[in-house]
Formats: sequence, C-alpha cells, structure tokens
Amino acid sequence: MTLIDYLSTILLIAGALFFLAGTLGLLRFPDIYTRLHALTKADNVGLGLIVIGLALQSESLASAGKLILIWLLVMFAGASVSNLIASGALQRGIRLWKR
Amino acid sequence: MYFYALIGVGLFSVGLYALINYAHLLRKILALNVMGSGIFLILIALAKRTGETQPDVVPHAMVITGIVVAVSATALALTLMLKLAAETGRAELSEKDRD
Amino acid sequence: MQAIYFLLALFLLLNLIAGMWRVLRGPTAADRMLAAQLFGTTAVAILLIVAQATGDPALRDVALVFALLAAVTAVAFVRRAWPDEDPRHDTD
Amino acid sequence: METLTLLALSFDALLNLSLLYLAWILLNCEDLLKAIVLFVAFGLLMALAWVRLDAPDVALAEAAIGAGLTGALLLTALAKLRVIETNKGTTQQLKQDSENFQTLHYMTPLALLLVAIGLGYVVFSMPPISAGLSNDVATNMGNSGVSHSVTAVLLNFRGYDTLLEMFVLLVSLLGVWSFGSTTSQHETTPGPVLDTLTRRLVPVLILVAAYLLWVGAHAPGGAFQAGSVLAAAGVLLLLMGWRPGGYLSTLPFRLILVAGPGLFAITAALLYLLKGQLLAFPVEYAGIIIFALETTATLSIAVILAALFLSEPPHSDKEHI
Repeated sequence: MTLIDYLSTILLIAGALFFLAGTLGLLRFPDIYTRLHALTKADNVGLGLIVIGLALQSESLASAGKLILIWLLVMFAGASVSNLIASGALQRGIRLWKR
Repeated sequence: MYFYALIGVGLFSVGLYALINYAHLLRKILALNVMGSGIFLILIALAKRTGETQPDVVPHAMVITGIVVAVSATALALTLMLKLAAETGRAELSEKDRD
Repeated sequence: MQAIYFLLALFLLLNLIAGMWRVLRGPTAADRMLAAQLFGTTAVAILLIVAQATGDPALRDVALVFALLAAVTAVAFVRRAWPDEDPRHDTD
Repeated sequence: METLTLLALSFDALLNLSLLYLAWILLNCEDLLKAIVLFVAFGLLMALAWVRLDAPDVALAEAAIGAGLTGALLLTALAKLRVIETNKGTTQQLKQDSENFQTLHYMTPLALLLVAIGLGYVVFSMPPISAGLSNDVATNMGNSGVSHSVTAVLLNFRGYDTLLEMFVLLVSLLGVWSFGSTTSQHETTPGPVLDTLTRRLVPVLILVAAYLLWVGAHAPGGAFQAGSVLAAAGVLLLLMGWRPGGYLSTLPFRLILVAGPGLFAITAALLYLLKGQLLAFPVEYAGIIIFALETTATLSIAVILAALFLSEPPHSDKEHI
C-alpha cells in the first residue's frame, strides 16, 4: 500500500464512522427535529469524507470531479428537504421535545 | 446466483399472497409491483449463468422495458382506482358492490 | 484495498438496514420519509464505493441519479401526501 | 481472496433477506402511507441488487423509476384518495371493510406455498451454465452501430420490443386521459426553499438526462433512463404547482408525444418496404438511425411519463362542445 492508499483508507473509515453516528442519531434521538440532524450533518459529512477518500484513488480528474459533484448535489438536496420537513412539521403542530 | 433467483420467487409469492388477501386496490397495485420485481430478479439472476464472461444482456434489455411498462401500468391502475373511489367512495372491491 | 472497500460497503449496508427500524417505527409519517431519505444518502455512498472496488464507472451514474431522484420523492411527500399528524404521538 | 468471497456473500445474504422482509412488511402493514414509503426503500434496495448482479443499466432504470417516479406517483394517488374519502365521508366505513377481509381461507397459503415450491423447482432445474443469447449478441455487436451491448439489443437486435413499448406508454396515457380529470388538489405556494431547490435541480436533471442519452451509445444509459430523469424534472415542476393548462392540447406538444413511437413506426415501415425486414438497420447508417430514434424516444418518454403523473386530460380553451 502506498501513502495515498493509507490516507484514503483513513478517510473512508472516518466517513463510515460518521454514517454510524448518523444511524445512531436516527434511531436514538427523541423527536423529528433532532433526528433531522442525523440526515443533514452526520451523513453528509460521512459522504464527503468517503468521496474525498475515493477521489484520491480515482483514475482521472474528471471522475474525481464527478464524485465531488454528486456530494454537492446530495448536500444541496438533503439540506433543502430537511428544511421542508422541519417547517412542515412545525406547521402541523408536531411538538418539540423537552426534557 | 441461485440465491437471488430464489429471493425473486419469494417476492413473487409474497406479492401474490397480498394480491389475493387484501381488498384495498392500492395494496393490490403495490403487490403487483412487488411481483413484477420478483420476476425481474429471477430473469436477471438467471442471465448470469454465462460462467466467467459478461452476463447475457438480452434479459437486461427486457427488464428495462419491463420496468418502464410497469410504471405506466401503475399510473393507469392508480387512475382507475381513483375513478372507482370517486364513484363508490371506496377504493376496494367488495362483495357488496357485486350487483 | 479491495477487502477494505467490500468491508465498508457491508458496514454501510448494515447501517442502512438498521435505519429501517425508524421507517417501521415512525412514529410520524415525516420520520418514515426522513429515514427513507437517509437510505438514499447511504445507498449513494455504497454505490460509489462499489464503483471504485469493481472498477465500473457506470455505477457513479447510478449514484448520481439516486441523489437527484431521492429529492423528487421527498418533495412529492412534502407537497402532497403528508397528512395532518395526530399530535398525541409526536415524540418517541 | 477468501475474505473477499465471504464479504461479498454476506453482503448478498443481507441484501436478499432484507428485500424479502421489506416486501412482506410493506404488503402487510396497516398504514398505506407507511407501505408506500417502504416501497420506495424497497426500490432502493432493488437497485443495489441489480448492481450486484452486474446489471448497471437496470440499476439506472430502477433508480430513476422504481425509487423516484413510482414513489411520487403513489404518494400523489394516496393524497387524492384521501381527499375523495373525506369528501364522501367513507373513511370510517373503509376501516370496517378491511377488517372483514382479514379472514382468509385456509387453503390460500397452502396453494401459494405450492406455487412458490413449483417456481423454485423450475429455477433450480435450469441448466447451471447457459450462454443464452450472449454469444449471438457478441458476434453481431460490430454491425449494431453502437458499442454498448444493452443499447444494441434495445434499439437494434430487438428494436421491435422498444417499438411496441413506446406504444404501450402512449396507450396507457390515452387510457388515463379517457377517464377525465380526477380531483384537483388545493395547491399551496411553494415557499422560498422549495422554489430554490426546483430552480437549481431542474436544470441539473435536464443536463443529466442529456448526459445519459449521450453516454448510452458506449456505456450504461440510454433513452429509457434519460427519459425518466427528464420526466422527473417535469414531475418536480408539476409538484411546484406549475400547470401546462391549454398548452397540453397544442400541436407541438402532441407532436412530441407521438414523435418517439411515430418515428420508430415510420423507420420500421420504410425498412420493411426497402429491405423486406422490420427494423433491420443498414450497417453503415445504424449509428445515426439509433441516435435519432433514441433522441425522439427520450423526449416522448419524458413527456408521456410526466403527463401520466399529471393524469389530467388536455382541454383547450377554444373547444366548447
């Protein structure tokens, strides 16, 4: 394994750990508003790390660019959709979780 | 590869069961779609019996055609369901309507 | 590297299946849709990793289409099918 | 190598079992909305299964249609159904009726088990190694005009499948239109976030559709995938509240609608007259013919699918009969 291989392995594993955090958040958080964080924050960071890890390995600049483009699209769509879900949930009177 | 084909058979049977068992038409439409997916899975899994070489692409082309036909049939079926519901108030086929 | 790719793909698939519990459990319709959305992101990650592992760049196109179409389903949910929730079951 | 096989095998096992479990749950759960969301997740896992079975073309079609358009179609239909039920006051009655249908004849599971065993037996009795038509495809690839085998099969070797399919799409749209319009839903203003999302996403969808159409000549992609992605752009606009209105009945729209099947049928007829065979493309022109057919097919598929989603017949303001 080369230095690049080690670097991308570390990035990929870190990304997978963020996905794990996202899943745990989805399962354990108490209400819809907190669970939205799992979608928008943890998973998008996880995907970003995986994308960077794979981009280091990719054969050409164009395919690395495509990977980054996919990540940006997922982030943009995820952020918009979670905003829509959160405002929809507020409108429908879903209460915020209080300790 | 027989594993996937076997799951295809399982999906077909589960879909057929739901198709017979439930009166609600939306559920029947979902069941038909699941049955279709089962058949596609059998076709594509059996297309991989070419040994070490590329799988047989003719079933692949047939399944792509099938997926598009399935979505148009679903759209037509949903419209029929809505029309029936608008007439009778219920999206179900029940014994009472048989007169 | 191959083993690492496959291990990561398997790990992400496990994540995705664990997330299924939230779709089944709810409690609100929005929770289910949110979890399905999360499946989309995880599936994109799995596809990208498998694309690298098998050397099939076409799978990146599949991931791209996934990323785009998941948003369309979510918009359809928010604009059309989201029912008025019963406020009694809003926390877990 | 050992670990790799083991990892791949556990991936397959996990994927397969969750597919079957998901199908069972989605077909048997009480809440229809939950069933539809589960169906969307099911489509997602199906796309992963296609990838594992070396069928990236099918995975693309499934990602665009199974996980995207079908979900939007089902969710919209459910919303319309709820409106109808509320107007008719039949929500309560429906619940009671469904309970009556829960009682199942004891023979049904038994008969289904027999069906499953029979199908499983047939699958297992197939010869374990069979080239199918893959050798024929490989030897004729040079004459097909494209370098991607699935596109060659769809547009050249079995072009009549695609020809008939275009007509199936058109007929199903005519079927939907012949029922007249269903309940029109109250549409709220989209708000700034949804507005921005649509404005950014629709151009990207159009671009990706064009890319998929172009790439289809030498890699997974092609008319169906491109058409479905383009249709998704239309669906997004329709979800925003855009209504084509009278435009649906104008001549350009109707021409786009029939361009795909029409051009296909004309090509078939011409080739039959000239060469005595349906859709037997002359080798030197095969590439350009396929490109023309695919482009018009993409446009027609996109418009037909989006119109199926709208499911309202065109009405021109001039006609008052």
